Amino acid sequence: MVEIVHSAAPVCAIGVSLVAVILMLISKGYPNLREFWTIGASILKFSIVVSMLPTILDGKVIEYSLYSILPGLDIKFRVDPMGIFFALTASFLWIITSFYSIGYMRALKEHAQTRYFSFFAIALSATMGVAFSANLFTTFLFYELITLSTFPLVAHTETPEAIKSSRRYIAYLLGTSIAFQLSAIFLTYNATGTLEFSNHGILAGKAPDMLLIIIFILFMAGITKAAMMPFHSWLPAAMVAPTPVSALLHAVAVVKTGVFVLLKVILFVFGVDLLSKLGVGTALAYFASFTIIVASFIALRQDNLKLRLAYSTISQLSYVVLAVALLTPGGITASVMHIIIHAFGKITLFFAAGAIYVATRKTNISELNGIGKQMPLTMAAFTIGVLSMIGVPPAAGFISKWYMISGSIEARQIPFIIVIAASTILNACYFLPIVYTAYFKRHDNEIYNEEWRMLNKGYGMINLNSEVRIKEAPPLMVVSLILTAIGTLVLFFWPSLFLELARMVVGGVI
Amino acid sequence: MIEIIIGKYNYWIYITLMMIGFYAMIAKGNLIKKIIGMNIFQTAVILFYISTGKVWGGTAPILWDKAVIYDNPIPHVLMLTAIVVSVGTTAVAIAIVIRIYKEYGTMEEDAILEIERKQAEELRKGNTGQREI
Amino acid sequence: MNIAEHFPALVIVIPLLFALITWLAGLINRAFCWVIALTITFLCFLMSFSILNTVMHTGRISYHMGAWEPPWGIEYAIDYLNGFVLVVVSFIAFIVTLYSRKSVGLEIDEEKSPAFYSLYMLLFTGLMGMTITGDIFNLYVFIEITSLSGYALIAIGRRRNSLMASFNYLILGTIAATFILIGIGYLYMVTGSLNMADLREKLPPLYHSRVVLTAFGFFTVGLSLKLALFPLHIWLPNAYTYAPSVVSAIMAATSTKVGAYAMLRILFTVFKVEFDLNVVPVTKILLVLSCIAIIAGSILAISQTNIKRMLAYSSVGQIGYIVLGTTMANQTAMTGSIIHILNHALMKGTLFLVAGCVVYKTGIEDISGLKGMGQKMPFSMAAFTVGALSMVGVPLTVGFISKWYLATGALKAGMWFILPIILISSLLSAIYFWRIIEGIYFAPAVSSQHSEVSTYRSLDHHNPHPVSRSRDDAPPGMLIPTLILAGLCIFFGIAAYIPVSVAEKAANMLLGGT
Amino acid sequence: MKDDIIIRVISNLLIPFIQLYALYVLAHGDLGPGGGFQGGVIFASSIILYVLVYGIDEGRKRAHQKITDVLNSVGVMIYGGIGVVCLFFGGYYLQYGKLPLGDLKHASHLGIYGIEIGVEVTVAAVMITIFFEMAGRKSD
Amino acid sequence: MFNIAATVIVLAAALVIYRAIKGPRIYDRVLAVNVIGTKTVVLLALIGYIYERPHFLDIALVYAIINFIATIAFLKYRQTGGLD
Amino acid sequence: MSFILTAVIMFIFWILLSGEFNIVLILSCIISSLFVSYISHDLLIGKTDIKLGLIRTLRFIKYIPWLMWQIVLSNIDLVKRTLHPRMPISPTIFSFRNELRTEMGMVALANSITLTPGTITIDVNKDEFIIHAVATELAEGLMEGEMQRRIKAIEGEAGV
Amino acid sequence: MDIIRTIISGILIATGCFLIVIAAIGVVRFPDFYTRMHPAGKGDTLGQGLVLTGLMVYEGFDLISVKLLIIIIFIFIANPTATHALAKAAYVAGVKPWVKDEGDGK
Amino acid sequence: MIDFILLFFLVICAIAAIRMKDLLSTVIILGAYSLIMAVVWTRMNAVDVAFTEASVGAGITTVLLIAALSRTQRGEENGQRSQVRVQGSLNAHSIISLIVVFVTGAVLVYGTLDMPDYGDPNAPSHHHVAPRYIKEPLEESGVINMVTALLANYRGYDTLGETTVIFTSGISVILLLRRKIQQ
Repeated sequence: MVEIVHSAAPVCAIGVSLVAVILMLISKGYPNLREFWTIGASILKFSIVVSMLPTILDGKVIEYSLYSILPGLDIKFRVDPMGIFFALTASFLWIITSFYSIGYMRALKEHAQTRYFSFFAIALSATMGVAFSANLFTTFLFYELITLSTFPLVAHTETPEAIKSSRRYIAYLLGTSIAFQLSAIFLTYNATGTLEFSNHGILAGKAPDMLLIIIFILFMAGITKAAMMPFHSWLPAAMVAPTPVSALLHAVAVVKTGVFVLLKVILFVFGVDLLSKLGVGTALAYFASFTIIVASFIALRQDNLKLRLAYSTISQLSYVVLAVALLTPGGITASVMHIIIHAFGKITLFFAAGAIYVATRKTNISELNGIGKQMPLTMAAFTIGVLSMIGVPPAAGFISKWYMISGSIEARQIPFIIVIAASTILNACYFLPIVYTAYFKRHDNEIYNEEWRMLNKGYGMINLNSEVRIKEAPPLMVVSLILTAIGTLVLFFWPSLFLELARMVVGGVI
Repeated sequence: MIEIIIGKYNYWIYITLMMIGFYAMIAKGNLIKKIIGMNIFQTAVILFYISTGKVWGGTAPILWDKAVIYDNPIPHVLMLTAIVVSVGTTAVAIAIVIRIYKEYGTMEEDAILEIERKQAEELRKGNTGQREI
Repeated sequence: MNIAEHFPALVIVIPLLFALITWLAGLINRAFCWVIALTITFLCFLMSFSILNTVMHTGRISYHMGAWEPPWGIEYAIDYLNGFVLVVVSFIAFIVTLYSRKSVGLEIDEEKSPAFYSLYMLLFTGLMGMTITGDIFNLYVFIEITSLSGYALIAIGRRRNSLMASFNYLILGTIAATFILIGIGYLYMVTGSLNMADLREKLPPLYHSRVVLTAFGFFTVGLSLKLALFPLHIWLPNAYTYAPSVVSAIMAATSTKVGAYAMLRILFTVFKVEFDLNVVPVTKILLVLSCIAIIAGSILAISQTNIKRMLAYSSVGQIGYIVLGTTMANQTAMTGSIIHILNHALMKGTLFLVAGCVVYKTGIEDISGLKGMGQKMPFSMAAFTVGALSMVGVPLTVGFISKWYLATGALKAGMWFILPIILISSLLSAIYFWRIIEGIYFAPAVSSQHSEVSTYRSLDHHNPHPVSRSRDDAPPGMLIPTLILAGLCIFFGIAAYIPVSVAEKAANMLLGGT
Repeated sequence: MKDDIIIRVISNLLIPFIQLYALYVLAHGDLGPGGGFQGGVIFASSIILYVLVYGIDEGRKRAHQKITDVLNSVGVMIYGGIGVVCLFFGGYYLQYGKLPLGDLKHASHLGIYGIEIGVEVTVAAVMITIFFEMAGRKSD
Repeated sequence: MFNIAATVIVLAAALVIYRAIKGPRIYDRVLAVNVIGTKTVVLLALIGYIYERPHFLDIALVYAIINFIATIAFLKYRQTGGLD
Repeated sequence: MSFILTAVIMFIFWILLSGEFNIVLILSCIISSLFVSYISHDLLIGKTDIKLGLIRTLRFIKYIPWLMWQIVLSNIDLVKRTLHPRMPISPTIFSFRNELRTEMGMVALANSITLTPGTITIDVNKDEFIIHAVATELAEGLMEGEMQRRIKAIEGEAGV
Repeated sequence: MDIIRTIISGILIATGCFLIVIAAIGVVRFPDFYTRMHPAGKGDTLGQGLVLTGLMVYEGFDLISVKLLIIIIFIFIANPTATHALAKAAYVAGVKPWVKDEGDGK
Repeated sequence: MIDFILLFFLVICAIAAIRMKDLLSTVIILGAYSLIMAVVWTRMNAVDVAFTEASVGAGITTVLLIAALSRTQRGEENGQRSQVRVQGSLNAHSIISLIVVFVTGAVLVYGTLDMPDYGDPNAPSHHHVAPRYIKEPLEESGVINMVTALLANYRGYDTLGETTVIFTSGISVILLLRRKIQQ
């Protein structure tokens, strides 16, 4: 039995950004102070998370029971390897995203920035909550909180299109989680009498197989944040959000929470043994494969950069699901690793997309001719991200692909190797053209100038005579995207910390 | 069978009365008619109650030297209350009807519903019209 | 005399007497009315709290009116269930009274305010009386007091539609009350008793008597009419829509709840659980009806354009929840049902109070008119959001607690199909509330699009200008009660053990436990 | 209607008797049929008769709106008040036996009499009020 | 004796009810109801004697005193169109 | 004066109705009588001279037997007409001059007319009586005016 | 003595009942509203009077018969008044009396 | 015999009352209904109830209804125009109502089958609490009218409620109809 340490640190980690929200609201009129709180909170949070790391690495688990609403409905936190893994990723990326956001928001002079940063902070808090949750109820609670707090972010621009998309966003996320996830939770509670996560699952032997399968399906359908195929369409729709939000949604908070919860359900509610006995793991894996391939094909057809990234995300998330569905040590390692690796890679890509937008107001790939020369740093980072996505060394993506393949072999499931291979090729097909366009195509200056003028009319920056030079985006943005790109590389060369954590996860559940 | 009829026929008459009133309450379009139906309905129920208090050979429940059997006084008491309630309800109903007549100029449910429907339609038109502007 | 011993009587008599005094005081100075109403509702809240406290310590209280022991005289029997409902009713009434001053000042002619407050107090008295009494005929009397005052209060809505709404309510309410009266008569005929506890003892041998069955049927139909269970809900939407805001709020929050309480009383105190389960399939019928009510209420709510009407239809659905919990006859679901009495009172109270605030400030009643209101009335709209989330059943709000109990109760009873129904209705309520919330926060204010007809005609002078986005929230007198209720929506969603501890005992008692 | 001599004279003649009969019914509620409610209604009918004959304005002079308004609630207050008084004397609510009016029998009797008065006052006042409000002019 | 008398009166009332329902004018109806009212007074007195309980006379007295109010109200309504 | 008289009449009326005597009832009786005469003493007695009123009442009592006899006659007449297969009626409306001076007298006459053979008072005003008679000959009988004479006699010479 | 009283009261009640029945027949049989008022106004009043007098005789002299007397008096006062009220209502409303031939109704 | 005829009258009057087009006639017939009802109650020895019905029926209800008519309109609208237009829906409505009414009536009749017969002295209702009310009113309440004793003493609280109902209706009417409080 693992040693349990009681500490309020997880609550602090969650609470710190909530406190920050209050401070932000108070200092509404002072943007600098407000952003100081944002940054401060994110750094503080990260340091709290890091402070917990040694304990976890010692093989201990931190637990904290915050409050019990009713018997069975506890708000309880537990920091285990997987949780700290996710928390580390999220809190680290929050720091960077905060910097990036500040740059982005200021550059575009967006409205309602206080609201933006507040909900941003709440969303992060909720993500931490999910990461540290010790039972299904706490998970569900924070899961809903993420949904609700990201809604204002998605609808941020308040244009009709944004409203429409955010409506779809909320409908999918809230709807499925109420309809399916909640009912799965009810059924689980009814079958087991508890909602606590346990390393070997809580459902084993508690209910007839048929019911278990139903519960499993309900969970899978309920956790739509993982953007599995029939419930994926909220994700492209949510692309109307400002780019930092997209980054947050796609790389960190929302979708990762989705797959994270999925992992937790698979590993800690059902347990590896039960799932392999039921045989639903393979079914899920096939399902994920389907999503991977189809989403990749759709991504191929997108011209809008963010949309292409979005479909790529759908496909990449399914890697995580596929990997864990193999139910082998390699697969689980791969899926855990892929969470962080994809996070870094995808956030780099989104940051780059945002930087391009801020600098040029362009959103379509076909317009990016020759941008690599004007924005060298951005595009360099972008390329690193792309490599990671495809799985080419020295980018981190390679590691997860490696483990995935080894997991498939362990499970003796050759079809999935083919799927991974095929998808790698597809990845390459839809990402490399962007890089190619950026570096090797010349852009048409006249058209470009014309557009530039029109685009800037509203901003009072009309400069007809001089040739408009495209500069890099504001330094805050560039710095952050470079940081994440470097992170991707670092992960490839020094992945030991995370591999250690992943191994602990595997050791716990198998 | 015969005993049943002899023993219960008066209950059935009360029920008939109740149902006449009930019918008037739900089927008649005229509001005053509804009120009258309500009165009939309530009185019939009261009648039913009173009859449950009857005892063969009993006399009115007021102490009397010559009496041995009295009727059961409880239903009487309950029904005094019920009558009072019925009067109160009737009064309020009439007051509402008077107001309705003042506002709508009619007491026919159909006509009132028609007016309300038209009003709602105008409202909708007005709303959409303004929204287009 | 030990005053606390007489609280059960005083908790009814004091509001009753002060309803009269309100009227008299109103003849002298109209400002007294509100003060009296406020003081008395608060006093009643304290008293009912003390009663509940006593019940929790000593068990069932039985107060004998006129010192006549139960089967002979009228008994006030307070156990966990009605102690709980008493507190709920008196608290909501207190909050609504606190709120009422401004709102009534706007919506009711000033010279009518004494009569209004007097009737309001009588409504309150009636509700408390219905809750506290242990005598089945006394229940009827209080039902009538409640109904009569309710009819008049609804009828004085500003729009003339309120009159017809009130008249329909009167007709259906009278049918309901008369049905209940018939039920009482049938039961009395074969038992000779009017006391609920006594009836409970005397009825079991007669469970298969056709008289008892008929009586039971009439009780069920009558009470269903009163509490607006689905096919019999037709009076409710109009009544709540056109009544003055304060009246909508108090009636939506308490009146149907007390109806539901009366239903529980009849189903589980006068009759025993065995009767409901084995003798007549009433639980099954109610189960089906409440399921339909939950779904239909939500669907109908979606198609509404008037805020209050939407809330009213949503009430129809929520009443379905309360009834649903009772029909499964297990403790968890019953707890859910009882706790939902409180929870729905809080949520609906909040929502109706916000609707009142909006009417007060802008005269808007249309949902589309709420656009951009988040800027203008941030606090009211925050309360609305809390209420709405609670209705949807988001965790940490009271709505979730009810759903949790109902759903787990349903699963315990092996009724799987309840689960989708609960969740679908949550989804539907998410749809109709989200529509509004989105409009409130993420849509630009629509400039004065509400036509004259859609607002209170006489309010036009009040705010003829387009809705501006500058902050202009309801006055504190209205805002504070609204926020209190909204806060409680969250508080009891977190500190759920407080009401649940009572509700569980009550449920246990209803199901025949000790 | 004032110009109809027969009805006016006969009504003048009957009204006092009706009123007295109303009070008689009240007082004899314990001995025979009748009581506060019936008495109240009969009393109200006398005023109604008066209004029918002399018109509503004359009627108001005899039954001032202020007075009926006050009496509306005074009656119930007498009733409820007696109950409260019972509390003060250590009894339960409406336990007349505890009133300091002699032995149980007399105390109860007087208590009952008291509440009947309350009922009569309210009923009479309310019925008169209702009639006045309803018989008001059409043009109002 | 009283029983027979009461039955006879009730049968007489049947005739009057015929008139009350048949009409043809509203006046006929009022007249008929008035007649029924006076018959009721007698009937109540007789029932009192059938049951040997003279208390019933009080009810008869009520009718005797106030039964004509409705008629006067009717007259007033027909004459002035209102009751004020 | 009228107050006391009304109270006394009321007192008597109560005693006649009640027939029960105990402290509570007597007290109620007195209070009720006073109350009734307080609120409506002007209705019953009005401003008439009490002494004259008393005399008239006595005279009226003397008049009653005659009236009774007339009523009986009228009923016999009525029975005849009702049961006669051909219904020998010839309704008519007519009026005659009002020679009475007191309202009380007019009312007495009007009601007497209503109760006596075949005639019904439709309306009375200061000038005339409007009468409906079931048969013309009855109308003529009434026109002879015996009844009015008798009522006039009750009113007395000094009628106000 | 009692027997005589009973017989007298029996006769009175029988006569009264007879008159009441006649009145009822009259109400049904007479051709128009005004004529119908005659049986209603007279036959009924006297019929009632007789029945109640019969009861008085049966009762003997005590307070109850005083009450009966009071009832009789009230009936004799109220009934013609009601009849008059009704007649007037009809007259004011312009109800035409039924006339046998082209009679001479004024 | 008398009872049966009287009940028969009641049914006839009730039907006539709701069948008549002329509202004033309806009101008048309702008066007759109330008169007969009072007699029926007297026959059932319910003196107090009959008394109440007598005073209410003769003194209040009819007058109030006439007042209502004087403030509104007298006839039930039966113009061909509206009749034709709503014919279809009206019929459907009445048929549904009839079904509801018949079902309700059938249930009630079903209930009566197990009831004690009319006037059965062995009916349970006469043996549970009633004997005390019959035996003790003089000792416990000092009155000889059991109904009054029960009304004002044993169930005095109901009567308080009843009076409150009256007060409520009074205030309601004031609230609804009073235009202006006279100074």
